[in-house]
Amino acid sequence: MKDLSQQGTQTAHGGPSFLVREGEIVETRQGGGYARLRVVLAPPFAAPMPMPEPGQFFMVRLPWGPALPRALSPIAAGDGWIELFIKADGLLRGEMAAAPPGTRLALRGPYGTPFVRKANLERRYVLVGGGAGVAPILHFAAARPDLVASLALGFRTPGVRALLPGADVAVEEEDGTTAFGRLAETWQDGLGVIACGPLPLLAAVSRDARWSPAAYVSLEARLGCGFGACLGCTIPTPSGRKRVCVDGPLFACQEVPWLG
Amino acid sequence: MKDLSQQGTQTAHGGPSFLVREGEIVETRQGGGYARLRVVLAPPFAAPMPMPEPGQFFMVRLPWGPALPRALSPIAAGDGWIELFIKADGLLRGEMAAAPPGTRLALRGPYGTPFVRKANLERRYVLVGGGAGVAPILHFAAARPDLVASLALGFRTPGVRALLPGADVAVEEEDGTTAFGRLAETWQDGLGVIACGPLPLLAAVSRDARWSPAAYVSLEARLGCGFGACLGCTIPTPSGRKRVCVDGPLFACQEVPWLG
Amino acid sequence: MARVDVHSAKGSFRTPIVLASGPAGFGCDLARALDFRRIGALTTKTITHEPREGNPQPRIVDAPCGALNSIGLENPGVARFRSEVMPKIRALPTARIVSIAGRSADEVGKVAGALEGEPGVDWLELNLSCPNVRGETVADRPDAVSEYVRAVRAASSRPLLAKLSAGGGLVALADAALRAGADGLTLVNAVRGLRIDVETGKALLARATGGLCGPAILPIALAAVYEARRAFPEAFLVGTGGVVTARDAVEMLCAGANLVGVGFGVMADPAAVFGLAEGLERWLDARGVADVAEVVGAAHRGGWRVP
Amino acid sequence: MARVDVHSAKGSFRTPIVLASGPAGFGCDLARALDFRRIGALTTKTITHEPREGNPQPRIVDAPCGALNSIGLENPGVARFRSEVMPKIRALPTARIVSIAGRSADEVGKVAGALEGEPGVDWLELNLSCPNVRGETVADRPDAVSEYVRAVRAASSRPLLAKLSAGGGLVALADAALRAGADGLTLVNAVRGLRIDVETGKALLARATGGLCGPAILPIALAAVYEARRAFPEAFLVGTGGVVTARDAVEMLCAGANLVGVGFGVMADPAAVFGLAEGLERWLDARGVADVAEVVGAAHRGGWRVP
Ligand SMILES: Cc1cc2nc3c(=O)[nH]c(=O)nc-3n(C[C@H](O)[C@H](O)[C@H](O)COP(=O)(O)OP(=O)(O)OC[C@H]3O[C@@H](n4cnc5c(N)ncnc54)[C@H](O)[C@@H]3O)c2cc1C
Ligand SMILES: Cc1cc2nc3c(=O)[nH]c(=O)nc-3n(C[C@H](O)[C@H](O)[C@H](O)COP(=O)(O)OP(=O)(O)OC[C@H]3O[C@@H](n4cnc5c(N)ncnc54)[C@H](O)[C@@H]3O)c2cc1C
Ligand SMILES: Cc1cc2nc3c(=O)[nH]c(=O)nc-3n(C[C@H](O)[C@H](O)[C@H](O)COP(=O)(O)O)c2cc1C
Ligand SMILES: Cc1cc2nc3c(=O)[nH]c(=O)nc-3n(C[C@H](O)[C@H](O)[C@H](O)COP(=O)(O)O)c2cc1C
Ligand code: FES
Ligand code: FES
Repeated sequence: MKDLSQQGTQTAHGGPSFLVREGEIVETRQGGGYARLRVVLAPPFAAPMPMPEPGQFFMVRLPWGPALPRALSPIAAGDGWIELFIKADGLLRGEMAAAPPGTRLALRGPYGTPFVRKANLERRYVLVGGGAGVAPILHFAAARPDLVASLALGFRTPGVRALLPGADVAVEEEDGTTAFGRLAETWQDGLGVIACGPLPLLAAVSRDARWSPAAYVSLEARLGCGFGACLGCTIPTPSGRKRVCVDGPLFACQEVPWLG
Repeated sequence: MKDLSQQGTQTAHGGPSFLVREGEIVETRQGGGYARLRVVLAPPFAAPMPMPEPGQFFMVRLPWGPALPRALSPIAAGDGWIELFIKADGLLRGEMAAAPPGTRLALRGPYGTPFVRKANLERRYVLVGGGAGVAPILHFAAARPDLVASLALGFRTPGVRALLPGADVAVEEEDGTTAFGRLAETWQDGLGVIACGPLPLLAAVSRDARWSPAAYVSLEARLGCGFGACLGCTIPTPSGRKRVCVDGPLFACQEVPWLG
Repeated sequence: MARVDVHSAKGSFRTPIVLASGPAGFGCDLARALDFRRIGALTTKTITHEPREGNPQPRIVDAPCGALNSIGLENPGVARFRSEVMPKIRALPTARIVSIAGRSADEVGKVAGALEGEPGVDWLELNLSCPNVRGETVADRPDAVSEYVRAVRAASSRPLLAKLSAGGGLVALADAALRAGADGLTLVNAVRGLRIDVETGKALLARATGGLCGPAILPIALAAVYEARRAFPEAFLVGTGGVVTARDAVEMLCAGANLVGVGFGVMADPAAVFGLAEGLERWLDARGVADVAEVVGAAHRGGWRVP
Repeated sequence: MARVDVHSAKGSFRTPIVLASGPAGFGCDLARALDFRRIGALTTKTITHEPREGNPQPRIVDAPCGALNSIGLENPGVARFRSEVMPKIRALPTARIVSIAGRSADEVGKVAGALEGEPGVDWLELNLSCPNVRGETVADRPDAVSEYVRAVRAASSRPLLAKLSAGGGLVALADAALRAGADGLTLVNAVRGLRIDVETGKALLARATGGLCGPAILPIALAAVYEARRAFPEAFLVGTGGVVTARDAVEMLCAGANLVGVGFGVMADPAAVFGLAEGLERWLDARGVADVAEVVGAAHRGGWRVP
């Protein structure tokens, strides 16, 4: 393992790392069909993990979960730890949400282009997050307050609020308000949009000519490798096929005209 | 799960049970390449588990272990708990030996014909156990002291002694003594032999005309179902093919003439 | 409660869950504690004309998400099957599919003939695809499939399933079986596989290759059933391979199976297999599907749920 | 340290570990952080004459102990492969096996011809068995296999591997490929499989069926390599399918593979794949085996360890 670890960390400039590290779930909070997990990197791997930038993701596995790793974007990260925010549903996430503290995860990454390298940095943004899509949105908001005009976060049910202290969350079940509604309320000329969430939300964002010329969406795809090699995740764009895992996950709406 | 559990426990007379129960490893001790685990049955299944008789076994799985369950014979058992004694090696046992307390196992059983229903009860026995084979031997010795003349237990290395308090164990590495050597020393006319352990030990026992007419060996086979249906484990005997899982695991040496 | 009974021109089944040939033996051990009313049919271990001992030990070893077996058709022969086994299973509250095989068309005809007068033999399944015996894997030649099926057809009036392997040429073999008089197909048998004992370098199974079963082959079995259903929209299909959960069973039904066979699952967790029909009922109820027939073959008509 | 270099009449490899065609792409992403000296060869993603977009999303989904893919040969076409990809991979410290495919013998001949002058193309691998494109799975007819191999042979002087699927008829297809001039065989491609989205009843992959890869198919690939080695004692064989650990690799070598291909493993844990050669060295050292060649095909001669 020592030698592998050295191989895996010979990455230039904090680029993608191929080492599978072990992380331990130290705390799990549940609510409204979601879970928020605090994961600390287990030694001997605590030090060399490159810090994930907002929008980047890890490829995650559990020993008894699915064989293919899954992409998960931290909602927060620091030295030797990350927090994940997941839907408590699906082969991996269902097991993760139910796993007792002390459970070990296999993590590889971080991968993907950070939001700040795709978005125009001369603008401020309404950040739109729906469901598990709030994870990279809140990570971004905390890291780059200078780029944030407002937040538009939405969920179906209120149970999730306990997992997102301090966040102003629209809950459809309470009063019919949604992330998209909040966007429409708060958006103003000159602002851009960065959105992450379910496909119908992203489609609605990209369909709306008010902001779509300055809007970006973080796409989901079923990933294989996560680092650009397997072509499991490619999508058509006007400038050729792009890989969601390395060319994204964030794309300008103009790059994905088929979405709207 | 409730309905399944009722189905699984509609067994007449404590016969084989098909219900998969959950057991929690509450304590693990390691030594000399072996492990001794205390497993308590997790509710709601604590009550209906039929008590395993010496020589019987459970079919055991871990969520991340091999897909086929493995046969393990308790070394001791009581109301709602069993103790297992395993070689700390192999796909399942390696993982079990390393699993932290709190780990849950899936258990099905008990299966197999108890030793007392195969052995002639009018005789006393030298009980021979080699390696993990000491598990059913010590279970039997504790349950039926009236049938035991002496014990002949052997291991390669001394590290295992801490797991078998009170047992007099021959250690080949220390002074060249073996389970077979102890048998040869203590056997006397009129005594029978019951042996469990690696195949060469069983072959040596069954080859020796001094005791073989009154000797029994507990066989191993790669099991599929454990309850007599799949024919994964059948062996030839003079009276036709027999299934190790239900007709055994204990066989009179006369039944397995090919062994010696 | 959703309906889970299954009806074909040749017979009915209480539930779509069938015990596949082999792992359940003759069902006798299971019948002591489990309720066969929850099972649509018991398929017996394959019966040949003469008794067979099968292959030497070891004959079952591990595989990732499954197992490899080379039992090799150990069975008591058709005469003892009739005298010793049938009396025990005749009264089981489920349908009985008796699996048969042989080294020649003549032998399978004789076995089928010997069962003709036997009460309680509801269906026959002609095992054309056992990966574990020499000279009997006839299922890779359509002409041999025809010949065997015709021999059974001539000797027996029972509804007949032809059991085939996954792999290239499936449609041609299935076509041969159906034209020769089979009333349905069982897809698939275990898939040929091998494991090696790395410490010696020898094959783990005494007979080297064996048949891979269990969840590992679920996608392979689904593809075979899907392909057969597309080619034969009206055929009666038993989908077997890798099913262990109610969700797996739904996939098999959607791919086109009328009945779902379970082999490996019986070894891993027999009570769970007897709970599959109930799991299926609950699954259908939760989605407002009134009859399991609505999901059969759904993948060929754009899904069962029209959104 | 045990020797793990591999030598054939047509070329040498630093280690027996080969990146299989597909999951590693063109190796460029991996090369940024991993040491290609530990890899015997990089097999490129399959190249066709014209660029291809592949199949629609989703094109990779779960399977028990593996995954199902239907990428469908997305690639930039041979012209851009030469101008854009070859310059990047020419300097990698490993051998390059360029995988090619086409809709006709004519097309594969053209692709092979286009690569003839290209420095750094050490081997060709003719993909005769992609389960994910229509009309190109020629590998189930020996005459078509011959025709394709002959077309490549006529256009190219490079050593050539023919890549086949597992399943019935393997020996006849392999024989056709070797007689037509292939220098070796790659066994196996992904195995045809299907998964269904139970919530809708539709196939999960946009193209319905796909190719099953990963540990689930290890026993199937081992059986194919074993069968081919038995039939062709002298053939050069790349054993691919389900290998993720050094122990799996040993099994593949013992079954008869000269080189061991890894596909799924690159997606699951790429650093582990680059550690396989070292794992193999350690495994051999611990058992006093001086050269990996001693275990190749051991299962055909009573094992590598003569006790
Ligand atoms: C860059 C990126 C970042 C991401 N970050 C996050 C994040 O931070 N948090 C988060 O929660 N998600 C995130 N995702 C999404 C997540 O990776 C995927 O949803 C992934 O598939 C989850 O894996 P799983 O095993 O939990 O669910 P899966 O088992 O893959 O299931 C995904 C969905 O499909 C359904 N499904 C699966 N198989 C079947 C079947 N056979 N039939 C019917 N339905 C089926 C499940 O019920 C579930 O709703 C991200 C994705 C990307 C691409
Ligand atoms: C009735 C009965 C009762 C039993 N009771 C006990 C008990 O109480 N305690 C106990 O420890 N055992 C017991 N056993 C033995 C145990 O069930 C088997 O040894 C079982 O195979 C262990 O499973 P495993 O997954 O731990 O090891 P496995 O992975 O099955 O390995 C078993 C052995 O084979 C080797 N092996 C496995 N696969 C390969 C391969 N591909 N190449 C080379 N070698 C391989 C392993 O290294 C190991 O030494 C019992 C067996 C029976 C039949
Ligand atoms: C232990 C065992 C014995 C089997 N014996 C037979 C048999 O006698 N006849 C037969 O047609 N199939 C036999 N099979 C194959 C199964 O019926 C089934 O087709 C195959 O295992 C795939 O289904 P599964 O994955 O649910 O096990 C056997 C399978 C196993 C595991
Ligand atoms: C994502 C993916 C893409 C693949 N693309 C190709 C390909 O382009 N050409 C090819 O010959 N095989 C391709 N394969 C098949 C692999 O090379 C390999 O034969 C197969 O996956 C079995 O090996 P594995 O279990 O190690 O993955 C692909 C496999 C995967 C998983
Ligand atoms: S997931 Fe492999 S290329 Fe994107
Ligand atoms: S293990 Fe199935 S019959 Fe013995």
